[in-house]
Amino acid sequence: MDELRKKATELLQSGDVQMVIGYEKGTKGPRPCFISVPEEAHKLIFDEQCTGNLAVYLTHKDLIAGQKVAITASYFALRSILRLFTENQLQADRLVVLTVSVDKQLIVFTAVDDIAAYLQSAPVPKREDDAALIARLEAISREERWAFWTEELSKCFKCYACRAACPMCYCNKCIVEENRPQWIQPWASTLANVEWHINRAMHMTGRCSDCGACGAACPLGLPIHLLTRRIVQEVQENFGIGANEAVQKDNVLSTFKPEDKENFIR
Amino acid sequence: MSKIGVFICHCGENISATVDVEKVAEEAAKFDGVEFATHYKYMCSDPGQTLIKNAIREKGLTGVVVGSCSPRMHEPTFRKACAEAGLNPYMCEMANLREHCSWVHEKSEETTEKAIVLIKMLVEKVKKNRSLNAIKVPITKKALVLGGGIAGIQAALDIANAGQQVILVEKDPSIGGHMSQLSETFPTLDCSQCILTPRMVEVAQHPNIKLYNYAELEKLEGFIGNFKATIRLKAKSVDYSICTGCGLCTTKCPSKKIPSEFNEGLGMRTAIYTPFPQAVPNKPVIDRENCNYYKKGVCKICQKVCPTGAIQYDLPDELITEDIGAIVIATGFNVLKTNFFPEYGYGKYPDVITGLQFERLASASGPTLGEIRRPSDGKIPQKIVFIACAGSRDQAKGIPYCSKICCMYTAKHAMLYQHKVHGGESYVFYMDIRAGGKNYEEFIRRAIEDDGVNYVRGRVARIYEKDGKYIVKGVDTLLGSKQIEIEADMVVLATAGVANAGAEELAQKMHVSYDAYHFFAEAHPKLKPVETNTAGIYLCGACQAPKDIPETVGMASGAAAKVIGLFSNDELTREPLIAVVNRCAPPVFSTCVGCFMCQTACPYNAIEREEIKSRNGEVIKTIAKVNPGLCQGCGTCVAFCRSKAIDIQGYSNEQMFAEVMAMLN
Amino acid sequence: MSEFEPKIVAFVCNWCTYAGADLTGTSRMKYASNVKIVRFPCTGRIDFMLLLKAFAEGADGIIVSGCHPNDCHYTSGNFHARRRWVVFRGLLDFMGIDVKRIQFSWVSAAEGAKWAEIVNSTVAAIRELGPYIEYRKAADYLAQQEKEVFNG
Amino acid sequence: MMEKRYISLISLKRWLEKLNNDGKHIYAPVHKGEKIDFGRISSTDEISFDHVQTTQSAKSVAFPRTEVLFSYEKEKHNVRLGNPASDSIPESVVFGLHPCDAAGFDPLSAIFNWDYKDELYNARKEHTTLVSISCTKSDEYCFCTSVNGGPGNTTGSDILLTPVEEGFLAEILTEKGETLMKADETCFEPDRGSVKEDYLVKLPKKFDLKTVQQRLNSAFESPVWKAQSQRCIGCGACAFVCPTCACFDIQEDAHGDKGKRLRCWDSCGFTLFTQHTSGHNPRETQSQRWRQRLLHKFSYMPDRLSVVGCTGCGRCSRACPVDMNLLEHLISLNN
Repeated sequence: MDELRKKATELLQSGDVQMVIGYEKGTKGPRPCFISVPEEAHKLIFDEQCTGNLAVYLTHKDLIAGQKVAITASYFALRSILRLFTENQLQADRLVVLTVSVDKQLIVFTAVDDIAAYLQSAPVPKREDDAALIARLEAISREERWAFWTEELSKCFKCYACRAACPMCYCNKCIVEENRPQWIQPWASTLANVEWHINRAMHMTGRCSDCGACGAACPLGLPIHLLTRRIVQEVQENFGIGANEAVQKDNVLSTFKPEDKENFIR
Repeated sequence: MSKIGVFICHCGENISATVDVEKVAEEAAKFDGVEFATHYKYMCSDPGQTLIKNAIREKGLTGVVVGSCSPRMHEPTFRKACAEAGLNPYMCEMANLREHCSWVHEKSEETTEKAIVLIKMLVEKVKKNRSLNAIKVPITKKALVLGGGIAGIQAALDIANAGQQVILVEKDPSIGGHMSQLSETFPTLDCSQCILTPRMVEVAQHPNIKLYNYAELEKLEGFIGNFKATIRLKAKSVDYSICTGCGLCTTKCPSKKIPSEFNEGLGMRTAIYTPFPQAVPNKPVIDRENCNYYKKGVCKICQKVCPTGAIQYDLPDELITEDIGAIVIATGFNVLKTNFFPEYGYGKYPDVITGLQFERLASASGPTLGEIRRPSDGKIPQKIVFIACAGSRDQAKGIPYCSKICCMYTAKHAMLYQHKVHGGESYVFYMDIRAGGKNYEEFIRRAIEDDGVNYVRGRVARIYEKDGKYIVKGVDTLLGSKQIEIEADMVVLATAGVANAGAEELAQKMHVSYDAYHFFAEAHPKLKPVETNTAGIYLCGACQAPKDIPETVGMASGAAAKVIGLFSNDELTREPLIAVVNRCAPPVFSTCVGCFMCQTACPYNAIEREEIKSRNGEVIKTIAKVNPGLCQGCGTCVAFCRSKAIDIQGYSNEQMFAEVMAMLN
Repeated sequence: MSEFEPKIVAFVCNWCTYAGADLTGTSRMKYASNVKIVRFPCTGRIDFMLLLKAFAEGADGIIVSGCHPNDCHYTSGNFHARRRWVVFRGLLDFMGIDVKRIQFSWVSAAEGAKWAEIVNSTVAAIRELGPYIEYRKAADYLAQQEKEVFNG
Repeated sequence: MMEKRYISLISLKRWLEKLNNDGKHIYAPVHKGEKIDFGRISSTDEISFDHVQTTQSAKSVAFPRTEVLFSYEKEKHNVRLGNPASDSIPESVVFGLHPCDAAGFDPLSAIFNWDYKDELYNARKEHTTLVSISCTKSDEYCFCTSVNGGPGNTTGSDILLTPVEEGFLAEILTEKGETLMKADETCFEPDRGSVKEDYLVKLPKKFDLKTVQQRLNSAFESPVWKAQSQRCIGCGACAFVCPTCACFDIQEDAHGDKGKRLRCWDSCGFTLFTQHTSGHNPRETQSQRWRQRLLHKFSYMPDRLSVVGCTGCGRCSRACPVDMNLLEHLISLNN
């Protein structure tokens, strides 16, 4: 951590960057912070608890305001950053990406390709609980799954914390706000919520970092990140494209193979 | 407020026999926004169309729904009728009451009910229709032909003879391509150069053709009718405006040991050279990699001997740009080299050669002046083996396809050998003989029956050297897989035809698709064989797949016809059923966020980047923009766009949504 | 009680399946009138939301049909669509939405008989499954308001 | 009016069951996964007494997240309107809400009545009785004592129960409360004289409301908003869990010729909340929206409606995905 603070101080002092996006100690756990002066770099922390996906801030135009910034990125945030590059939302010369490896080494990425290489070599953080819940849902009948999801999603009140917390949800007009035609009923009620979450998940195809920020952000604790998780699995299982690869691909859904699965098509 | 007119056609009795057309019209009249609804015996007839036109004028209709046959049949008819009455033609929609209703269901209330719903769907759709205007794209009437082989020559001549300007770009010092290397051509055995050289000269002299030899496409921008091509003219070190092509330099050049590309390495050339005597243009270039002056800084003999002072060592590469309306790709193919075959000695046996090398040996202008002699010692081979499908149809070599020309030229080679080496023995190992084509099968029979070529059906497992002979081990599958061994003096491999090195790069440069083998991909395997997916770029010859000369020439004329057709108008007129990216007032400008995932989904490279700039030129936002010249209106981008920033005219989100809502409510 | 008549929406491409269905008509082959066709330029154009909308608005079954692989009028729209449906089906199934109610098919312009067969077999299959009330029930927020006042 | 009684836990449950049997809809804190939130109960065993705070406030009993204002049906040129039957609103009891939630109905009622008297809100509120429970616990997010409230504050409640040994001190505060008690008065015993304050959690004041309000009066252009809002990701979680947030959007649920006009929750934190059709957005940045949220609650509402728009329940801070801690920000404004 000292190394991280030192690096942040150095970057700010030298004027290499004007802001460091990182984590600080919050009310109960770590929270995002934005350091603009070297004197405040001591606030920075980075440990296993720092799981929030800070990449979400990179597309906040008011916040970035044309500045060159540095970001301390978790494993999943690195994936999101790669994806944001793929989608033309970031400029390599305006961003310094830092991370701390499992063995506590500070890593400063100098090229986008290095991030990809790091992701390939570093262990993927595990989320056992989610895997167990997905397995449980797969084991029950379709009707029971529908009951589970309608029960859970009926609670959703559409605060859109899931959307706001997601680095990939940077559209300036979300599909749910589109009303000509009104694809998704924008109010909160069971089916309207189901429609919203299906859209959210579908729109993540090949883009999702699988960070789980959407689920973590939900004030009602709904397991909505399982939906995007499922999408990641579908892409892996059906197209053989893992999340690390998918985020670098232009578009998983348009890079077809003639031999793609079609056993469901008559 | 919509004022929709609904016109139900009886189609004689085709519709009215099973659908209660009166009731459909009656119900349609009740729909919100429907101003007028009626039915008539034949809506597509003159009186029928007049009925529609009068209603448009008298009732001031804002939209028309015709309930009749399939829109694939009469959509143009009714749209035209609407236009004649002053209604925008794209404000007319058709409900398919015949093919999708009356003809496929029995007479019943349900059938009439379905017809009513079909009408309702289209009424709701047409309410969301917008007036559209045909898209006009201006056309620069100048074609770029890439590649000066027989394909490019034919295409260039056809276009030029139709009175249009052509720029022909050839990467080598001379045009002519592979055809100029061939000895005789099947199935007539006429001399290749004899039929080709006049064409080459015609190209050089044609007032409508500008030839750039020793040049390559550097960059391509723009779209159909409006391309901008940047061409790299490689430094020739010879000022062509002064050079008379006397050839003195090439005779005096001291570097004489450079393997000649034209002779497939079987002969030598100098560092300043013209590839072959009939080259067009018949002026030399200096091969800088092999020239003493460029290598060591001394020599300059050519400069000293040149009577006109045309040699200029410091001429650089030159980049020129040309405005182009259409492009024909005719970059040809190549053949696998012998070192691709471990089982045949990895290219280390000098007398195991490719078919193309054999062409040079058999050619009167070749290194042996047309005598079949072994490259190693110049002896005449008494026993020769030809191996067909060397690489082709071989999954293990990654070339599952048939190279198509090898059966024919192998037969030709064996035949030429028999003609030239009296008493010689020739063997052809083959998998199948594919001789589809006019007089082709007869040609094969002649080789076997008249010239006594021994055809062995089977594959060659191995070739090895023993006592100055090549032992060719194979099986004859027609004789119960009998092992056979031939002690050959020479072996000719009919190596697979493959895409040119750099084809992939060129395809990417031009944004055209290519297949798994790096051959350029046609737009449709049956119906658009000379088009590419990029409008305005056409294909011909072996760059699309291996093919023989007549087929190449036919395809080249086909591509030329497409170009001439395109150039026959000053503007390209296209249906406006294309995608558009929304634009809105500042500060938002567009709901497009510029992720460009649509770009990867577009099969036509129709999606471009547009920079929205502030007054002082600062880029505020980069968004997608659909090029109306390229978009074909498939709508794949629309379904991909997360924020719904792209929509497609004629099948818009609102239109499709309205149809579904109307059907179910 | 009369037999349940399913409402089925067919989303088809203009160049293959729509033309195929035209051929069914010109060949005068009969099929069930439960299916109504919405014409798209290409299967690549079909937005997955339209399928969900159809269910929400009362469809009991859906047919999505286009050109066979390699036959797409636009070269690759159907390949894109196929990938989309793979992921979409997977997600729907995971959420307990009845993917048996969505029939995907390739019907070429020459396959008039196949279109009739697809329609009839889909109608029969949906008739077997019954009306898709389960899904529509979730749409009725008035019926659920009690439950939803405090959000479940 | 104010009457003190005692009720044992067993009697309390019996009383609630009686109310339930009478057909009243009873909403109470129940376990929902790992969270505690309000839900309609069918058995008193479901009720949680043990939590600091429910995820959501009780406001949706009177201001549901999605509400039909009217329905319509088009017939060619005519439109038929249908009004929601306000007489079908059920008699409801919210049980077990904390004083900060009960107090939240004051600002909410003020908003829904300051010019137009909102029929639906008032009807729902009228049909609802609030039976609150004083707080014996708090956490780091609670600050009711700093915004005129307290763990045993009676504002807004019809009955306030304070846990005392084995049972509850019941303060019957309104006629509605009394009527409810009388559904089975046998459950209520005479007051045992417990001193309420002894049982309440001690929650010291964290800031001075007057000082904060004064500071805010001159803070419109302050750089503090930008600094505080950097972290904010612009979701609506804080607004949706807030007992006093009342912003709503009007939506149309159209199906062909039929449809309904709906009122749904909205949040001033959303970018689109103030965006005009022209593209212009008067509150363009998150800092402007954050300023609006604070000023609205702590300056505009006190000024115009004479009620503070915050009850110190701390839900917004608990719900925030990025730890925008309101208390922390108010303290910093105070200093």
